Amino acid sequence: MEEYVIEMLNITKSFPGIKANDDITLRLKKGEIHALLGENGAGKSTLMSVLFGLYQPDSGTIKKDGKPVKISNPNDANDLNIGMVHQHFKLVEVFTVLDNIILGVEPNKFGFLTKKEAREKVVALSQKYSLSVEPDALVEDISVGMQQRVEILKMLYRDNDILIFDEPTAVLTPQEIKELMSIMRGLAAEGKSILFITHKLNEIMEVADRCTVLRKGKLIGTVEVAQTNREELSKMMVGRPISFEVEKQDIEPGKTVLKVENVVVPSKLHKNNAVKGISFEVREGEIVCLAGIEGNGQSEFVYALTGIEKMSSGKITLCGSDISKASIRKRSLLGISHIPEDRHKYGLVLDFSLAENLVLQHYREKLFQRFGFIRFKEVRNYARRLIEIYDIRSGQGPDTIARSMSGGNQQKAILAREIDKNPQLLVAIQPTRGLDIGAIENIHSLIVKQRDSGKAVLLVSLELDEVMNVSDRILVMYEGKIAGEFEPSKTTVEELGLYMAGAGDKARSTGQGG
Amino acid sequence: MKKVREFLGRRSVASFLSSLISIIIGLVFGYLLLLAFDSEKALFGIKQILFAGVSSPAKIAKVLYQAAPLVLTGLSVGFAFKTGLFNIGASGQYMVGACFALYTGIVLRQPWYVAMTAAMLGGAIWGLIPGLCKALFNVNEVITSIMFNWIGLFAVNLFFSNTPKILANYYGSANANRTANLAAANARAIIPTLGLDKLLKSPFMNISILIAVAIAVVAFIVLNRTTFGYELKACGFNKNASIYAGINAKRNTALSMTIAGCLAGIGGGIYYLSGTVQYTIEKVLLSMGFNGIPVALLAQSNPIATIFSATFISYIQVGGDAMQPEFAKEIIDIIISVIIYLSAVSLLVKGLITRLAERKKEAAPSPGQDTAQTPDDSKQEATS
Amino acid sequence: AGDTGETTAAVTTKGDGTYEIALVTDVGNIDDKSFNEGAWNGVKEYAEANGVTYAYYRPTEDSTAARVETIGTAVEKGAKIVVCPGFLFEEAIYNVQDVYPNVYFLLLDGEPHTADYSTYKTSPNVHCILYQEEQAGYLAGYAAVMDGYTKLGFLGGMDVPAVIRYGFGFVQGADAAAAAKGLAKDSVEIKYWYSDVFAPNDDIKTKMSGWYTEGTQVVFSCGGGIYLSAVAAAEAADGKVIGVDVDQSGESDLIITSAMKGLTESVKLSLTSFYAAGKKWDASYAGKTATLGAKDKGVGLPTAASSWRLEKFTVAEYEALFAKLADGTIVVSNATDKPPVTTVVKVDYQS
Amino acid sequence: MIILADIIAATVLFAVPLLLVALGGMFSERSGVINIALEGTMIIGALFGCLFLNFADQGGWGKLHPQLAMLAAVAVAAASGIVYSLLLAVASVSLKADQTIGGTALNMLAPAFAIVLTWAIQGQGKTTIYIPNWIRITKATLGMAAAAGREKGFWETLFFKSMFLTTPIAFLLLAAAIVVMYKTRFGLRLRSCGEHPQAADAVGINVYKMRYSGVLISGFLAGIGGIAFTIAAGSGFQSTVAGYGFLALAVMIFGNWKPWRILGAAVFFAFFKVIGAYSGSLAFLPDFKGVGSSQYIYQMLPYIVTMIVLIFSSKKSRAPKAEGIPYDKGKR
Ligand SMILES: Nc1ncnc2c1ncn2[C@@H]1O[C@H](COP(=O)(O)OP(=O)(O)OP(=O)(O)O)[C@@H](O)[C@H]1O
Ligand SMILES: Nc1ncnc2c1ncn2[C@@H]1O[C@H](COP(=O)(O)OP(=O)(O)OP(=O)(O)O)[C@@H](O)[C@H]1O
Ligand SMILES: [Mg+2]
Ligand SMILES: [Mg+2]
Repeated sequence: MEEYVIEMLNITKSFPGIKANDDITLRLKKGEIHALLGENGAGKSTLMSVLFGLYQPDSGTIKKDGKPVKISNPNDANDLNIGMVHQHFKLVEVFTVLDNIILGVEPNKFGFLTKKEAREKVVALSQKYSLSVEPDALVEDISVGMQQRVEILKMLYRDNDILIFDEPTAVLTPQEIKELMSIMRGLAAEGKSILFITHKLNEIMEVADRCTVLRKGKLIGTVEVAQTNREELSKMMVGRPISFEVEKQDIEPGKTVLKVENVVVPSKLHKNNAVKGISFEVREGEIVCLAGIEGNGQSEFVYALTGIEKMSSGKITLCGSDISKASIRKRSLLGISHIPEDRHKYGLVLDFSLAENLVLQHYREKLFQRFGFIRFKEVRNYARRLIEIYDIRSGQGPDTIARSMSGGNQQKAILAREIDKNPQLLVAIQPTRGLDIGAIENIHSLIVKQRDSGKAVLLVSLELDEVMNVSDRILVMYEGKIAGEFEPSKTTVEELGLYMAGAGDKARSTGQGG
Repeated sequence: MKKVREFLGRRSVASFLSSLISIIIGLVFGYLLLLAFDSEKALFGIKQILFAGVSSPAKIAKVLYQAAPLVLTGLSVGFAFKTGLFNIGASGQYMVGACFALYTGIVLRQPWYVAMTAAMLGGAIWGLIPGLCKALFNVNEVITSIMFNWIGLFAVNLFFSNTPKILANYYGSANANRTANLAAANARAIIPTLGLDKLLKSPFMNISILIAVAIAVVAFIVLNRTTFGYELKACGFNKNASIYAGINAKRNTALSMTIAGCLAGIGGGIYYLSGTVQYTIEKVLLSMGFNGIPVALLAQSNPIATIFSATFISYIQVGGDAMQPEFAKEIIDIIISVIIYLSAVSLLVKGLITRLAERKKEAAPSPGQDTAQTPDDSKQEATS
Repeated sequence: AGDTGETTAAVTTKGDGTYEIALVTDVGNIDDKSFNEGAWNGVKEYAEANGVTYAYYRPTEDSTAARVETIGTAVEKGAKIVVCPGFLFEEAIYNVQDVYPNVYFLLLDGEPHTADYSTYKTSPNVHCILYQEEQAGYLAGYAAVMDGYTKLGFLGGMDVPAVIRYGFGFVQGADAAAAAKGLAKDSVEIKYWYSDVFAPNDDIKTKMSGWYTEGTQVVFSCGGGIYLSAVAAAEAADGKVIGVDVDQSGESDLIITSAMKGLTESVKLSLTSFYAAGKKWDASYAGKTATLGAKDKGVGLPTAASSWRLEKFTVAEYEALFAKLADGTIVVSNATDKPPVTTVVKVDYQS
Repeated sequence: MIILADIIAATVLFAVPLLLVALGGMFSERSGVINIALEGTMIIGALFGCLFLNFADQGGWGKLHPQLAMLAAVAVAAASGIVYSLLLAVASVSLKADQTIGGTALNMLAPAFAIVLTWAIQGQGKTTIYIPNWIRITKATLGMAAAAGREKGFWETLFFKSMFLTTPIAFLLLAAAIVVMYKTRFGLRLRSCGEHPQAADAVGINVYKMRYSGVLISGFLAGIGGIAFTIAAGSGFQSTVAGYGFLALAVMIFGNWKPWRILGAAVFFAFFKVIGAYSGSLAFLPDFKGVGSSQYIYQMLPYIVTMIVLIFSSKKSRAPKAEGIPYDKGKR
């Protein structure tokens, strides 16, 4: 059929021990946005990697414009005008934006770079598709959103017309997601065909024309988005209905657990303070959410709260004791637990076993050591208990090397460790980033359970859905200050978005004026 | 549970086997080399390499004598490896350790165990400074260790040149370029033999190998059994996560280098307090510290395996000496480097074997990476 | 350039893997063009001329125990006589001389004694040779100053007795020549430095380079292979070098003369006597120490036309001087504990 | 004044091998492979370069065309460096072995191999390969009249006292390294492989090929560096390069993996090393009277000064992100 630009027919791809793609057929129409949906590990990235030439399928064929093609490496893909934005950006941090865009297809004379023409082309493209970038900025200095625009420009620069986006929205702020959606629409209108992987159903509903669902490596089906709904999609994906509402009991907040007074934290990136004097309280039995666009001081505040960075002034009190100057370990002992945003960097020692990771905070406790000697038997028993309670799935139980576990299970291990400490205060930063909705449901319910048992929770999230669903109180941070305080039931996503974008004050003042 | 144990057992077996295969290939290569040089005498040469080390009690003594400092410098390098650091400064730590030991023994007239403690202290200082530079200023420990090797070399020379009482000529010798003969200066500073020298009929024999083994065992226990070792390894594998977990990573980095320094320092002490050698004013870095690197690599940084790898290397070195004058003893170094090279490659083979075996068994995901520093080989060995 | 063309097998054997004449090295290599090589050449020349098997052995480390061990290896490998160049063998020989009463030893530059120097003893199977290096140094210093050089350098290896004797002899000779020429006080200068090593290295070369730039005209390079560093520096600066131990004139055109001691000759002579006496020391060798100086032609400068590169100082003048040393008219102090007193020459002892 | 020229000349002479080898290390590490085997590669380069010079000397034709012979010797050194570093590349790129282990093995292998080969060629116990004395560039080489007498002028000392072909070659190679690294497609691709090989792979760059190139270039440069050092040290080849390979590694880190800074670091280091040897001649330097063997104070100096500078400059130091990690296409 002429209609399809790309046909992936009966693709099967195995890795040792697992069939990542099992007889999958996917057809992409010209000019459509085609969503790909599936749980973590369902095989979406694998399928796309096959299309992009990173993996070779064990069987199956790929057709471009009806003709069978062989794609054995990214160069082949590029020759067929197929481009890909990877789940984890593939950008060289110390290169400039321009260098990153031209890498691999450098304009040159006798091997010497001729960047001038490249620059002109990039500038023209970025204007045409309103993808604003700074060609000479280093990638490490630009925002995640701009990095994504660089990735898109990389494809456009290569004149690709089949564009693969692997979980592009997982790392973006709501505003950036909006922008991306409109860019994608623009590209599709230009006649480019887009494959779009996401875990977020509302994004699919908003932007996609059709959606293919995978589950455990198998094709479940392809549906027209206009003729389906979130519930149906999620059922196809997980195999059971998913509740989108987080169930919470009504409880009256108790005593103050965390008291933050005028905390100021210097920034590592620039001379200004990252956190410019914030004050708030978190009480027993409530989930307080710090919402805000990335880079507005939330991370720095959490660093100061947990003791990783020093604050320059202010006071933090935990259950009545001043911890402003306490060490990380002291704070942990006094009852702070926290789930870091980057689980690989901060959450786990990937080369340790699961058991060793599960006692990363507790190995000094009497139960696990005697006279400085670790009691490995107790450590294993403890790990086994957590594995059972929190349903952490891994190959060899306590002895699994953490590196070999899937992202979702790694996250569960961290949660298990932190919640099992029975902390006075649980600090969770982006706890569900990149996870599928099944896993998210699970994690949300664990967090809520913690609150229901009368503990305090401080949640930092960029996802407005999560913010609205889970929290009892919302504090929006903007440029290092708290721009406003809301109750989820009395506000809207739109209002929050405005405050996060810094328009809150204006909105309020015009509102007062009118 | 049994299955798991079986598997773990298999893993350490695999790592042992991979080393063994490397060694065998290395020796075969060595034999071919001998054949190339002198086909008539090649058989004699390889016999010497293989058996000279046990040909007489005195040769056994020599093997152990050379192995003792190698165990310690190997431990030094390996300990740092385990905690994510590359201590290329064992040479400097070794020299400073020797200097402290000799000063304490000769000038301060202390018994050997005091001198040995001083050696440890000297090495510790020479490890601490690069450790601090790394912890406080984030200066690459490889470059600081290299600098401290040379600073150590010259500092020791300077110190000896300005400490007349430590030099041989103060005790009657005509030689102002080496430290005093311990027998002449202070016999109490010589490591005791407990009659072993009589037993093996060799002046090289004393209890230094026993000390080295004891220290290796302690290092093993510290690394794999204690909270301290747990912290050190955690920092080595993932500094950020360790900091998040409340571990003082800076302190641990400095401590780890200090301990590595201690170990290399004891190595210097153990060699120069043997009563056989005198420290000579040197212009080039002593190779003993660098030899710790292959020892540690062959042992895959496991302290217990270090004992064996050091003994093995010393063993074939003794064999190499016995090949003279027919063959150059440097052929042994060629063999050792081939073995190290192969073991780098065979670690991969080992990883592959275990992964495959495990895949079949559990049909489940497996360790993603198999590097030289598989963190818990050793621990699992002990528990299974 | 060196004589790398020579590829004579260093080991000859009848095929049974035993070697009758053994040389054990202390530190340094047998190709140092100086002390070790001088002794090794004696072994080699004698053995090849007379069809005897010979070999050399390197100890595993720089210690008496290792030297003892290596001598043992040599004996196991059939050594009838072991040549041990260097005073570092003094204790080792003391330890082994009675252990192997049927093996004979030739010790160069030393006499056997205990570790604490309390007991000296030379058993009948040992012969020791000492050289009056101070006389060789004296000749070199005298010749250099007589040849018109006024800025001299002394580059010693390690400050061990033999090297110190060379150096202090050199200073005395230079001073005597300056006085004989009636030069003004301090008009002859000697920079005096020990490199603390017998192997050449880049630091020595750089240091020598500095000396030459500052005006030093000739450097007496005294010890092992370090002459290579001195020559390399001299080449770049058109400086001159004085060799040591053996006639080093073949190593570089810049080597104007060499302060020799008759290593090769005396080893050969000893071996000849050893074999003549039926593979043992005769009475004049057994347990004796020979001190070789000018009187025995045991020291001197090379006088062959190809080696004589001094321009003003003639061979005849040299021979007259040599005769005075030989007959005792001139006495050179062999003290090594403090520097000689000079009248004209100014010595700059550097560290 | 002449002493100043002398010091500068000596500094350049010793900076050259450090520069070349550190640049080599830079290429390797920038492609993602830690090349700890620089020391060994230098030894191999020096070994074959010196053997070649010797061969040219004995053939008699070396002396007739000294600089041509020297150029050929440099080529031989470079080629042998490349071949040797191939061993590292095979282990660490193709076989994905631990780079430190492979490098350590090669460092051990080189001197032993050199000794065994030297003996095999020259005879047992002949450990030194002598370097002919015609390789130096003099005024005569350039067809200029030699000055009479030994009192040489400033410029003459500066340019002709210790000038070997390796010096101009080193500066040409430095210029080439800068251009290749920053102005060519190859350089951009190479750097991307050291920073983010997955990214490079995804845009169709063959990471293995780039890493091979990086390692082989480092072998090329380290080989030349080896012969440059041996010539500078002036003591013939004795199966060692006196730790200069490790020093070059330090210079590379000190130079922050960037060519200009590596030049600075090499010169800095060489200067302090040379100063020590001239301490007796420079009146303004303290002579530490009363301290025995004060030469050692000066010999320590370059290392101590480097340490201090490092401590102050460490904040800006940044290694290629992916160095030391074997790249495996299949792995994520
Ligand atoms: N390089 C690999 N080696 C081994 N197994 C792999 C590899 N890549 C993928 N897999 C397997 O294939 C399965 C599918 O992985 P894939 O990355 O395609 O999932 P995904 O649907 O993209 O998940 P996510 O939503 O988390 O991104 C995984 O469960 C994993 O076991
Ligand atoms: N190097 C590897 N070797 C073997 N199996 C692997 C490897 N890397 C990942 N896996 C397997 O792949 C599966 C999915 O891993 P993956 O990293 O895709 O998880 P994820 O949910 O996509 O996490 P993330 O959120 O980080 O993308 C897991 O079951 C894991 O066991
Ligand atoms: Mg994922
Ligand atoms: Mg994916």
